[in-house]
Amino acid sequence: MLTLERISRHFGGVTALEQVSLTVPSGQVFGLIGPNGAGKTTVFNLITGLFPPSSGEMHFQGQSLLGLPPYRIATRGIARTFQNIRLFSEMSLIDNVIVGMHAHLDYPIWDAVLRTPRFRRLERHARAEAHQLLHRVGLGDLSQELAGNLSYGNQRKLEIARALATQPRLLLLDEPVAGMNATEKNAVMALIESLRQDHLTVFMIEHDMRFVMGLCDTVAVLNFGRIIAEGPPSAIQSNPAVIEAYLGQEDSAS
Amino acid sequence: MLAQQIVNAISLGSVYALFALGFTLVFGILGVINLSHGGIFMLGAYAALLLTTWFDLSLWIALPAAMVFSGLVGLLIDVLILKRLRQRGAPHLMPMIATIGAAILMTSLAQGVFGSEARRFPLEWFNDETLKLGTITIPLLQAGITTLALVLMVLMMWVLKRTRLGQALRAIAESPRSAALLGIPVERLFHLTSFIAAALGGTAGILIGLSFNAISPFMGQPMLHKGIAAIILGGLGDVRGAVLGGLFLGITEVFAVTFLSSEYRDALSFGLLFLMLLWRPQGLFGASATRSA
Amino acid sequence: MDWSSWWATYSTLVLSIGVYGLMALSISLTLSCGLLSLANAAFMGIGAYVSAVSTLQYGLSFPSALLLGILAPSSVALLIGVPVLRLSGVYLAMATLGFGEVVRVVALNLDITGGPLGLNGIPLLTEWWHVLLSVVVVLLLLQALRHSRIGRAFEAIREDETAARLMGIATHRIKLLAFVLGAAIAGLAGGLNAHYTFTLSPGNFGFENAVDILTMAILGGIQGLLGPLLGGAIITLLPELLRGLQEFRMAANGVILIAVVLFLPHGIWDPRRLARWLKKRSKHADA
Amino acid sequence: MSKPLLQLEHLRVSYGHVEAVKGISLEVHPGEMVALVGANGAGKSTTLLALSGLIRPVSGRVVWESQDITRWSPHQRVSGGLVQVAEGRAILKTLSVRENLELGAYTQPGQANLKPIYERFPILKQRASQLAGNLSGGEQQMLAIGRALLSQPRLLMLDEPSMGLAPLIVRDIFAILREIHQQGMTILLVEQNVRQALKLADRAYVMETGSVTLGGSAQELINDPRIVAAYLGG
Amino acid sequence: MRLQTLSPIVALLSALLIPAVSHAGDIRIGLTEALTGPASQYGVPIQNGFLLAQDEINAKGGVNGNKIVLIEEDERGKKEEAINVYKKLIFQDKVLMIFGPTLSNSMFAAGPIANSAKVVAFGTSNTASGITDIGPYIFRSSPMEADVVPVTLRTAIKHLNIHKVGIIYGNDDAFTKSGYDVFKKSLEELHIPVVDTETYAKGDVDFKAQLTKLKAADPDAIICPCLSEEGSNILLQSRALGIKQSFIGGNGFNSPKLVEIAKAAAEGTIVGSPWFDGNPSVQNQHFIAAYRKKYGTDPNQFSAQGYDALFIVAEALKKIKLTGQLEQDRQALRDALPHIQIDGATGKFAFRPAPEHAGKPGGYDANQTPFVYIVKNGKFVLLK
Repeated sequence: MLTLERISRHFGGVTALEQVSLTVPSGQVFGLIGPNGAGKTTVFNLITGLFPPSSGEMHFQGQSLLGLPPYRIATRGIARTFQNIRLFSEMSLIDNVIVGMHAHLDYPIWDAVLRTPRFRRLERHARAEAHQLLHRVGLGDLSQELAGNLSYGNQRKLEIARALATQPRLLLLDEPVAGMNATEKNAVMALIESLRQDHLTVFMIEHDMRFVMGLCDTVAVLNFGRIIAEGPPSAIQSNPAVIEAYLGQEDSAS
Repeated sequence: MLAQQIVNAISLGSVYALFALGFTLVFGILGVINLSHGGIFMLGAYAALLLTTWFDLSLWIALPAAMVFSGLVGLLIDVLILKRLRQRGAPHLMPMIATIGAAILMTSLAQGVFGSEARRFPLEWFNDETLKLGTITIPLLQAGITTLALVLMVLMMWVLKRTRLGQALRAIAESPRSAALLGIPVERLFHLTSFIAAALGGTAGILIGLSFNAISPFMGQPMLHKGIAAIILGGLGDVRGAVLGGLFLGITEVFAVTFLSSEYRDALSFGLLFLMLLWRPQGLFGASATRSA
Repeated sequence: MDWSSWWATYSTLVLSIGVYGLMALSISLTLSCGLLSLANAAFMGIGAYVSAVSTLQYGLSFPSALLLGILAPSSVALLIGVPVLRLSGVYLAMATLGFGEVVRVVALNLDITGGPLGLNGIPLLTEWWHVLLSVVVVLLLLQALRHSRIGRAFEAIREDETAARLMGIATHRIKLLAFVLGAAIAGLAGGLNAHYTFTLSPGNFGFENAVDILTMAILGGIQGLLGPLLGGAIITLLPELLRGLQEFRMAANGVILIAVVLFLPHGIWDPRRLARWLKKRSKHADA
Repeated sequence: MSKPLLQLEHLRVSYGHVEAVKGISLEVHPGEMVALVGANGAGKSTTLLALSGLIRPVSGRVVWESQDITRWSPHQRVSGGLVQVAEGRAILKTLSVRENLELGAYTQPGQANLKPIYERFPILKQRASQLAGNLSGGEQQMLAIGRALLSQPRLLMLDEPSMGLAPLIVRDIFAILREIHQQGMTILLVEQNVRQALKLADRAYVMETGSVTLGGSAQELINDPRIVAAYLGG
Repeated sequence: MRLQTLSPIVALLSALLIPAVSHAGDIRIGLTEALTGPASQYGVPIQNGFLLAQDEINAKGGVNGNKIVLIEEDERGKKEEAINVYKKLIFQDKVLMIFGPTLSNSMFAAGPIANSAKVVAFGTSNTASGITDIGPYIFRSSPMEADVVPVTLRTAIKHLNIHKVGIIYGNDDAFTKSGYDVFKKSLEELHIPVVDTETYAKGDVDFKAQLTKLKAADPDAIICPCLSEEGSNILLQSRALGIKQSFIGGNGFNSPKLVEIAKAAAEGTIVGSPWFDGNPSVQNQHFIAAYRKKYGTDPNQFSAQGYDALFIVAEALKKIKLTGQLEQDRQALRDALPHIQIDGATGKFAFRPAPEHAGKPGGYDANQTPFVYIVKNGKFVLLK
């Protein structure tokens, strides 16, 4: 579904990514792990068009993503959440979700001005759908609350709901359970599992190994801007290069 | 005539540069477009006028006193307004809007107290002698302003480049947070910057008051517009850019008068500002914005 | 005092409240996208001049003059909006300030605008119901937009432009829409203003007015549509109410601006604070 | 047992409505190296920022040498010897390497003596007049540590010094930290590279969603199965 | 509780709505000038002139035993405020007539209000052409530049042997721009070529670029329809640049301030005006002395015109009998005014009907003989 071919990205003199090639197969939950600062979020920023790669190719469903502005990439069916949550904190939960539907809620401006039946129908529909999404992530009771008033865990859930509202075919999740407690983590895990049932492709960055191992079909490991391993979770877990990258190398002295 | 016009351009430009110096400093260090800088410029001129004509102080005491006074006005604005906004983490346009309020307040108070008539220092206090170089004439006072602008610029650049204080200020300009982690008293230096910038603005006002019959409550507004043009041409927040931008603006204006027509002078300089922002928002001389505005 | 003499005395003030309410709405439109544009006074000027020239020199009917007064500044906004809206924050504010100055200088040097003498003897065509209708129509329009995908996009852009782009919002188009629509409303306000003040001159639309308009929006608050109207009314009435302060009365505007920024960052009309306050009160009442 | 150099008592920190640190307590004794480990989002960096005075806690106390410094400004704390190498290194990219170092000594009277730092990090001497933004990641980390040392710290706090660095360089950095520690420096280390951190440290605290969930000697923790579980799953 | 917090607003609103109390028999006249804002540098001296005249008239028992009460309002030099203030004075304060506003642009805005309400609007500082086209209730005591300039120019040419001139003026101000227009037209009629025209903007202080260009064009004299504020800077900078030529000024140049500030640089400057401080007439010397005594500064032409204007109206009031019927009295004043002649601080004064404009009757312009003055030894003296 999504392929990256030899993607590199430099910031000034610093190389953030070097020759990264990845393939995210359709329908899978694909995990990207690696220590802090390895360049994982940079991968997401490149895919969503926030800045261009220095070199390399990216394809989504066979079409190149290079040169497309972020909103076009979003309308092609790629949605994401953010490591450092970026909600519209002064807006209500339901409005946050409906903003996600912007591209699909496609009535012309005069429909809105004249409040045509079509406008009403589409808005009503959007609202109902947004409620459903909120229920799905477990925030159904809070729809009129301001996003900024939510707890950390609930903000992450809302971000997922908002991303789902764009009707993505590929969902990029950047550390979806960071800062959550065990109960919340389980809820998100169940949610992602249900998304997989709906044939949505998920590409996530996560540190929580239990979470990654429990969900992902394939895991790739990024360290220092390079992919150092890729494979099923069980193989990754016992890969010495991964353990070294994560827990620090077994010192030769010990 | 051309030689004389070049002299005119430099002398006009150095007035702009002197004004822009403090203006750009505040933006560079505090990240605030301080639209009350024109008001401070005006109050500085009035302070000097008041001290000399009402309190009969000698010019050599009154001028430094007026500079300190303008600095204090700037400090007051920082402590009463900008500091609160910083602490609240207000969106960056808020301080700018608040300084508009401060400017209105200053103009109104000055008008209420001093009336709206333009004044100047008594002419006999300084000779209106001119230097003559062939066909070129340079009024001495103007030459003094130009020299002072350049000296202050070099001084500011030296302070910023070579001193411990300057290093600390540049550190704050790049990242107040990193600077604080190094033990730099960021708040105190914000205050100091506001003081210095306002003292520079006041100095510009005093010098304008010395050279022209122009001390009025409204003298700040046109100068503010020129100052904005100068620092945008030179690159926002850049000390060298402010001076070069000021000179560049002076040259543009004088050459617009010389080779085009004086009617188009202002359209040209503001059009230039407009185009410059579209083409190179970092200005002619600025490398790139260090802290995003 | 009876109604007719009250109206004779204060009709212009009332019309001004409406017109400056429109101006405050116009600037709040771009502010609601997180953009500080100081070009709205200039757009008002363009609208005023175009419509006044239409009636005064070409004898056009008032509605068609107003229409031209709306179209002209919106076309200009469309033209400059594409490059200018790439800028943000203070850079945008400065660029639009520069644009406003260029418009003023051009008006000073053209023949058709009458230069610094301006246009005089503009027919008195604006009736109270023109202004009322305009305010109502603009309010309905903006209200409709607020509760549509467009309005939500405005708000999303103001809060986090990057996130908005990643939600599939073509942010540059939405910002351009706000800018152009703001210019159209300003043009309408300009056209109405020209036809009840008999005269226009370039000084009417300079930096000072840009600041006044901004003050109205910030004072009133841009969280709801009533805020700008309220701010417009207060700033328009203030010089009348503060006549007693004489030469210091403009100081009040300065103090208000500072106080609002410091103590009421959302302006006077802040529906959320109001809601919180009401909630608190009802809780008290329950207890 | 010696009197603690630094004590955190029931510290709470919120960002808006979100509580990032939920009343944690910990202490660091003179000469110790204490590691603070935990997953992303656990609140480690927030804790350090509160210790440096860049974030005001909602409640709780910071006690430094038996003195309550909760309301001290950041620069007072640096002057007092509480120095942090922040996450992402906080290098001043537009200043030269030498200027960065000189600013490290900002709170110290007199001319900064850069010589010992140059001896410890010869690469910094070579690059002294270059802009710090042009250094590689590892060099920037050395600069950040060297700069912090010039502040004459009595407690050096480091936030993820290994972040984004190649394994070889991480090893160098940790070797330097060990050396500094062995020379008597008290260190509070926030690290994601758990095994390395625990190997280096005397004691450690584990943070999870804003609270300290485990604490004890590094020796015990390193063999604690719960640590492995938290990082690589069961 | 809540009422109390509202009470200042209530007080303000009632102050706005309830007309000021006055004694029966007072003659209430509106005075609208720009008292704040940049235009106040003209508005304040004008108001001073009026208040001085009010004192003098009332000290002598007023007009036919009735005191003149000037109701002062600030119009800030803004068109909307000028209109608001006019309406307030006409419909709420029910004044007999209104003086002001300060700027021509404001008169263009407010004048039509008075004209359609059949109330006299009397400008003392509006020199722009077209002001009296507004209608038959519009009067002004400021002589139009069109009356003054040709006389000034002819006299100057005779004395200075002028064959070509240069011009510098402020092109963003209605006052200086109309002055320029008239100079330009007169120069064309006199067949004097203009070798260079330069402009500046309000707030400029440095004119050297324009002056250098003017110097290079080498005119025989430089025409400067400027206000004294910029004018004195222009004179000083010209001399510094070595420009020796005489300056010929318009209305705005006619201020003692010019000489006071520019000193020697003002020597040889020529202005035309019905008023100058050196005019030895009794009325003028009395006015100057009284003004100095009351305000501690020198008057200028604007103050003199304001001062005279109230005497003109007082003279008209003497000729009519006030009935207390407002509309009737307003009309009576309007009908009496055109025939008034006085000999005031600005010399002999009379009105002259403005020509019909597009078939509509106009108002009344000042009909005064301008004199031409030259600065000699730091003083304005009559140029014979």
